[in-house]
Amino acid sequence: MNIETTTQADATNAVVEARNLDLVFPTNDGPVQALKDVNLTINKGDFVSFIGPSGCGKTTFLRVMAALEQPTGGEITVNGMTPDEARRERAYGYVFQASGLYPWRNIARNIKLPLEIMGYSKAEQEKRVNEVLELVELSGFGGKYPWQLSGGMQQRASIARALAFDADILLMDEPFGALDEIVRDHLNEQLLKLWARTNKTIGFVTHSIPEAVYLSTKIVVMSPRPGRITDVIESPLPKERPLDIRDSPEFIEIAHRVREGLRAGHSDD
Amino acid sequence: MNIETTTQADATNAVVEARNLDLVFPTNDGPVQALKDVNLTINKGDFVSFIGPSGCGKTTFLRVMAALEQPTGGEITVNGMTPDEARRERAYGYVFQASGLYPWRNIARNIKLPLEIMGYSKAEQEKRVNEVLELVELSGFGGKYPWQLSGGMQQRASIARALAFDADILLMDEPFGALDEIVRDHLNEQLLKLWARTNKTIGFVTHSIPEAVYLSTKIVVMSPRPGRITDVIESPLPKERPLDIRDSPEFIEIAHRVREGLRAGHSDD
Amino acid sequence: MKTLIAVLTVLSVIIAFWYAACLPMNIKGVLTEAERAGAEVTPAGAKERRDLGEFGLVLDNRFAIPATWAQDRPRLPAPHQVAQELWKTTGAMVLKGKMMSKRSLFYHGWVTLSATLLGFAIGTGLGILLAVGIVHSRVMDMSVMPWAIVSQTIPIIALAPMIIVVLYSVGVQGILPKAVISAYLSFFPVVVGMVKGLRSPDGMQLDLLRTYNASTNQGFWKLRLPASMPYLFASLKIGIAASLVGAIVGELPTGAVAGLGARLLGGSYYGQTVQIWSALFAAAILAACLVALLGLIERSVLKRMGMGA
Amino acid sequence: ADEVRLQLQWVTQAQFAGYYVALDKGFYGEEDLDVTILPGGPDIAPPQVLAGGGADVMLNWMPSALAAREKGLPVVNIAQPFKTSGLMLTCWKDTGITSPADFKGKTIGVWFYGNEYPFLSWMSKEGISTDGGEDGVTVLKQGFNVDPLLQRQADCISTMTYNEYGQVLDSGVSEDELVTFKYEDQGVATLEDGIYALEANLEDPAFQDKMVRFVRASMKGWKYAEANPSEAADIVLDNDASGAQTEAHQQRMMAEIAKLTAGSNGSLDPADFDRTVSTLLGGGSDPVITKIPEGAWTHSITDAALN
Amino acid sequence: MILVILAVLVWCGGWWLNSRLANGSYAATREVQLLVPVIFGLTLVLVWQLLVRGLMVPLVILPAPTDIASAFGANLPKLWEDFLQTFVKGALSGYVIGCSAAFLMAIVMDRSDFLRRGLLPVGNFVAALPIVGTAPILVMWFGFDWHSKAAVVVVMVFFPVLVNTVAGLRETSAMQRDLMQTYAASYWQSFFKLRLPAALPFIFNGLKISTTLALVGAIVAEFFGSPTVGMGFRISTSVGQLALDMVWAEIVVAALAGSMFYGAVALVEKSLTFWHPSQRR
Ligand SMILES: Nc1ncnc2c1ncn2[C@@H]1O[C@H](COP(=O)(O)OP(=O)(O)OP(=O)(O)O)[C@@H](O)[C@H]1O
Ligand SMILES: Nc1ncnc2c1ncn2[C@@H]1O[C@H](COP(=O)(O)OP(=O)(O)OP(=O)(O)O)[C@@H](O)[C@H]1O
Ligand SMILES: Cc1ncc(C[n+]2csc(CCO)c2C)c(N)n1
Ligand SMILES: [Mg+2]
Ligand SMILES: [Mg+2]
Repeated sequence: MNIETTTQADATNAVVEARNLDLVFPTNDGPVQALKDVNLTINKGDFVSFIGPSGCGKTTFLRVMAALEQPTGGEITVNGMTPDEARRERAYGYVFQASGLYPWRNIARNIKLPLEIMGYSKAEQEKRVNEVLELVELSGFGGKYPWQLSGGMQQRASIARALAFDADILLMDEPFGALDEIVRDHLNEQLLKLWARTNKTIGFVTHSIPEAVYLSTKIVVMSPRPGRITDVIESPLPKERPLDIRDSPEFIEIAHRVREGLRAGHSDD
Repeated sequence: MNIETTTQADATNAVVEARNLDLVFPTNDGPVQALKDVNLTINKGDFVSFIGPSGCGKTTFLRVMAALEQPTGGEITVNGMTPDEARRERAYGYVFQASGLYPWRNIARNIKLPLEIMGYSKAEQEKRVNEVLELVELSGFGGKYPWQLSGGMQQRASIARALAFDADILLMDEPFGALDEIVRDHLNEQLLKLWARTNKTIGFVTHSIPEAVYLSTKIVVMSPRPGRITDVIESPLPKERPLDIRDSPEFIEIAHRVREGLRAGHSDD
Repeated sequence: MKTLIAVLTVLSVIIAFWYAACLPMNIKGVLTEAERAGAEVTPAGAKERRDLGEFGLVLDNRFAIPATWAQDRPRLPAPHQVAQELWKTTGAMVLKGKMMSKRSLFYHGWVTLSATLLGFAIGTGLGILLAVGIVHSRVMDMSVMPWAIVSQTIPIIALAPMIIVVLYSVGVQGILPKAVISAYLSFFPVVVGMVKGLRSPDGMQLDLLRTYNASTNQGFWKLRLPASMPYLFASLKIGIAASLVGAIVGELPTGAVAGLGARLLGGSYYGQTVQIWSALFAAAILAACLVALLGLIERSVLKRMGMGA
Repeated sequence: ADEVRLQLQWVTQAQFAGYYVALDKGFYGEEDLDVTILPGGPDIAPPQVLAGGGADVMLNWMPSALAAREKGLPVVNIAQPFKTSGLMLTCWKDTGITSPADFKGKTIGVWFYGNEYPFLSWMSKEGISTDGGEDGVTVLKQGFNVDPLLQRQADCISTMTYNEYGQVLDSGVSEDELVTFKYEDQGVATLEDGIYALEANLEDPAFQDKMVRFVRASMKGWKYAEANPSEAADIVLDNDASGAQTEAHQQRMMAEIAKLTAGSNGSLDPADFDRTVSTLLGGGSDPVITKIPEGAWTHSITDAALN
Repeated sequence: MILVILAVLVWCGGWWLNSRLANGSYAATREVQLLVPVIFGLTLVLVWQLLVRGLMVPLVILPAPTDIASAFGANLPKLWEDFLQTFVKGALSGYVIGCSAAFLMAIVMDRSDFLRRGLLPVGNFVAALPIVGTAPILVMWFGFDWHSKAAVVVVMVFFPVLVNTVAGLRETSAMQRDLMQTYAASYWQSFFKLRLPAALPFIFNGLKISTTLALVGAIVAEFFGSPTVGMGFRISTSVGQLALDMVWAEIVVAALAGSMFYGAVALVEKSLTFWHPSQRR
């Protein structure tokens, strides 16, 4: 099945526009279709979550948006340009599935890395590093090296790194996977605040249904082999979201729909 | 604070008995106390979950049980022996936090690894591999190499590997971290069934409160630096647990208690 | 500490074995000498002994055992003979205030060392440049790498005289020809190690920079170079040992007037086995010192980079 | 002062005493020459150095020089301070060898680098094959020391009267344990240690003049060395940068060298040249030179120098 | 002069062609992967030829490729004999003995931490002994025939293989080892199922380095005494006769043999360590 998803939106506002996107990896035991006929529009200021079984192509789609992977079919524009042009304009902040900190730089200098590359002044660099370290609750750890931190702390550092510069589009690949629920809740709140304050557009991969529902304005449910979009759910929740919104009926309603979508994808196998 | 936890149980039935366990890692910037004064009894057939913030010593405690780490103080017995003797008797199935598959073996041969070592017959090996591949929904992937699978599939393969042989004690370190909720639910159910059928004793590390509550007969809440047990919650839930038990008041009650315990640990920092 | 004990144990076993090996190795020579000096030897006559087993000879002529450790021109000099020669040509020279005399190994060691260091610098520089080229240019990678391997299958000792003559003919003399040969031997390990190192960043680390739209230059200085440091040092250690060998080889076709190579060759012409062995050991000690020095530099560099785990 | 670079064909030793004496005693200076002596070794082919412009003159054995000529490097003998050959085979007496006919079935160490041709020529004269077996000799490429004999890996080895033979004796062997065959006595001697320059350079009168002065001073050095062997040996020793030479050995070498230079005033005897050529042409299947060389020597330098 | 200019042109042309090929759409095919280095080599040879002729370099300094080729063609039987003596008898036998000995030694060192600590520094020290010094000694000990050449090769290849194997056998991750612990696997089980496969990439590193060392070692050893056959023998005697075309013909044989040897080991490596990231691409 290949449902036509609801992606009609005011085109002027569209940040990402994917039309009939296909991506096939050639591997030595035959081609792997990672994305098939993907259509999606992301508007400015959207918080889009991608959810779906492992191997369904979430990471791949994020990578296509960031011009890290070339689609083999279809079209995609970012801010009206090709993803690669957008990349050149430094439109992206990307948080990878694993932390990917450079072991020879301490945490502060890891966070400075994009700032150095983009030519921020020394003073500005210092200021921003302190700000984002505060944000992810790692103040005081700037001088430590990655291997001196636990896995969860490393992941937070890599989030800080992506937040340090002013990218319009923030792409996050399971950023909170390795964190416990308490820290996760806290970071979810912080992320929402940041989003509200800066009006960034965010693409967010997660395996957690509550997390997806809590954070998103739009939830994209995907199904595997080949990776397709099975459902796109626009969230009616208000922008202001206290943690206990998770007990509201609307929330439970949406979560239910997401779960059903996921289940449908699974039964495809 | 160092609360004396409720670990009195009929000693005859005890599989794991830890008394005043201490573990200090000597590192070059000073010793790190990973476990401090840990007391815990695990009885035969228990399903014990460990939950706590990252870096609190969950992995370390599992490793001590499996004789992969030597405590620096206190005592621990497994089946009345030292952990090392128990290891020699092949009492453990261990699922590591990362999948740890051997890249030079395909999935089926990775699963065969413990069977080869323990001297199962070829026919038996084949049979068991097929069984467990089925169990984790990887039938048909036996011939693939680890790097050809997504992270979640690798994790499932490593679970299959630990289930393939008949270990009395199954120790699982965040086995479902990289999986989506549906698969996770499915595997949770399967794990419960397996546990009920085989009467294995299971030690299980997770960051998910619902998962811990859903699976366990006993939930151990830990707090960090130094790693201590702050609470041990015996679950009143019946052994037979349909998925929707998660909406029952008892369930929510226990989940609440766990969350409080976790929060208390965090405020310690 | 544990290492020290282990090394000492191994060393003492080796030395004991070495002394034992002197018996069969030197017995024939010793017996011939003894016979000339009028001693009673079984069986008599060097020709008769020629095809006999050495162990049998040792057993039949036990009186000759001490002499196997004290020959003038032994087939295998005993450890103390080598040590004495080393002392005579190093420490004793210093005590006599003739540290830089022609009979001092410090003098010869310095001659070799200077060519080694120059060659190492050239070879390392070249190797790093090549590696950078190979990593950044597909053409270089595909065309140069196989030929770099081929270049190492050419016996340097055959090329060395020609390299020297060719350099002579374009007016390059002195220390440089030796350094060129030493560079020829040291560039390869550096290229291989450095290419590996510069390619060691994984896909994610590279992708990260792509999302920042970092330039190739920034990618090199901020990611590839730091990531390659451990590999670089590993290959530098191999490279400096190769440099030393190169400098020694290079000394032979330049008239072997001075340097450890000259000592080796001189010892070889005149059958001075003790001199050969002491020059050999001097070379190995020098190499060990150089490698240890690099190890120290590595430790401090990596530590400063935060990788000194 | 005019610069002259002399390429020796071996490491610094009394074999080259004349040149070191001339340098040390200022004979070169008197001729207004600034001479640099470049020591050689087994890895140095002096003709190659000459061809590469690394030296102006070289010392060489004639077989090697003539081979270079045939390979297209026109070197010319301008003086011949060595009259007689010092090359010989040294054998263990207890192998039963008394004459060249007894070589059959024996193992013999030979120097190559062009030095093998007199040997091959000799063997073909004796009718002995050189590819091993019962009726032939097994040839080894000998390194430049006497170990193969002392270790009895070879029954005979090549030695120079002035050097390797002395080393054999130095290692404690007495002369009556050995049998020697001098190439000179076998009629297969070739000319050793001649002074050679490039033909093209010799066309330049200035170079010629320089060579005349060089040869004159060198011969003066040789004659001084012959007359004062002990002082000459000391001079050589002072010039040895490798520190490997010993006093006693150089003294004896100088004494032996004096015997070889004794008959020469520096000028090449054409008869010796012809004998060398015929020896080389008789070298069996794969000779080092294939035809009689033309213009391989000149008397013009010595004639001018010795008048 | 014209030839020199031509040489520059040929160089630029070859480079341009290779750039087109390497950056073209067929760059990943086997043919192009082979073609590019071949074109590079041919360009080098052509430039060499033109320069030698253009600058009129004498034969006794550097022969032109055509001279070398004709010497090669004219001396095939001799070259073949030399190849058998030096490569097959000397290098190959030494390589096999040296690598096996190193491998066994590495296992012993892997089993005993004490021996590893003690032997590695000593081994590194011995490995630093320059071959030009050890070769005469080994020729003195083992005679003039190929046995001494094999001995030199053994000494040369032993330590690279040893060091790499020892490093490789320790290369397993803590988790991989812990897994074996939980199975209570015996030493040999964990050796064959974990350490050995994990060590293969390292072992092959050592084996590959050793291929070039083996050939060079065998040739160099012949400089210090040999029978009247062998690549090193031929090179050293031909230098004496200024037959540089022959010298280079032997060098070509050495390069061919060495590269093929290296290539063969690399192929085996590829088939055994297909799983390693460096082989996956
Ligand atoms: N470089 C690659 N080469 C070949 N196949 C690939 C590659 N990258 C991904 N794939 C395949 O493409 C599919 C989609 O992979 P992707 O990483 O996008 O999944 P995902 O949804 O991010 O999964 P997970 O939740 O496990 O991270 C998978 O089947 C995977 O095996
Ligand atoms: N080998 C080691 N050397 C030094 N310190 C260690 C070592 N292993 C663990 N630690 C430290 O011990 C503490 C407990 O670590 P452990 O891995 O048990 O945490 P955890 O509870 O499993 O965390 P997570 O949820 O992130 O996996 C941490 O502070 C960690 O930094
Ligand atoms: C490259 C080369 N090596 C050695 C000799 C022959 N030779 C000349 S002097 C000497 C030493 C005598 O003690 C020897 C062996 C040569 N002609 N060319
Ligand atoms: Mg993913
Ligand atoms: Mg853990």
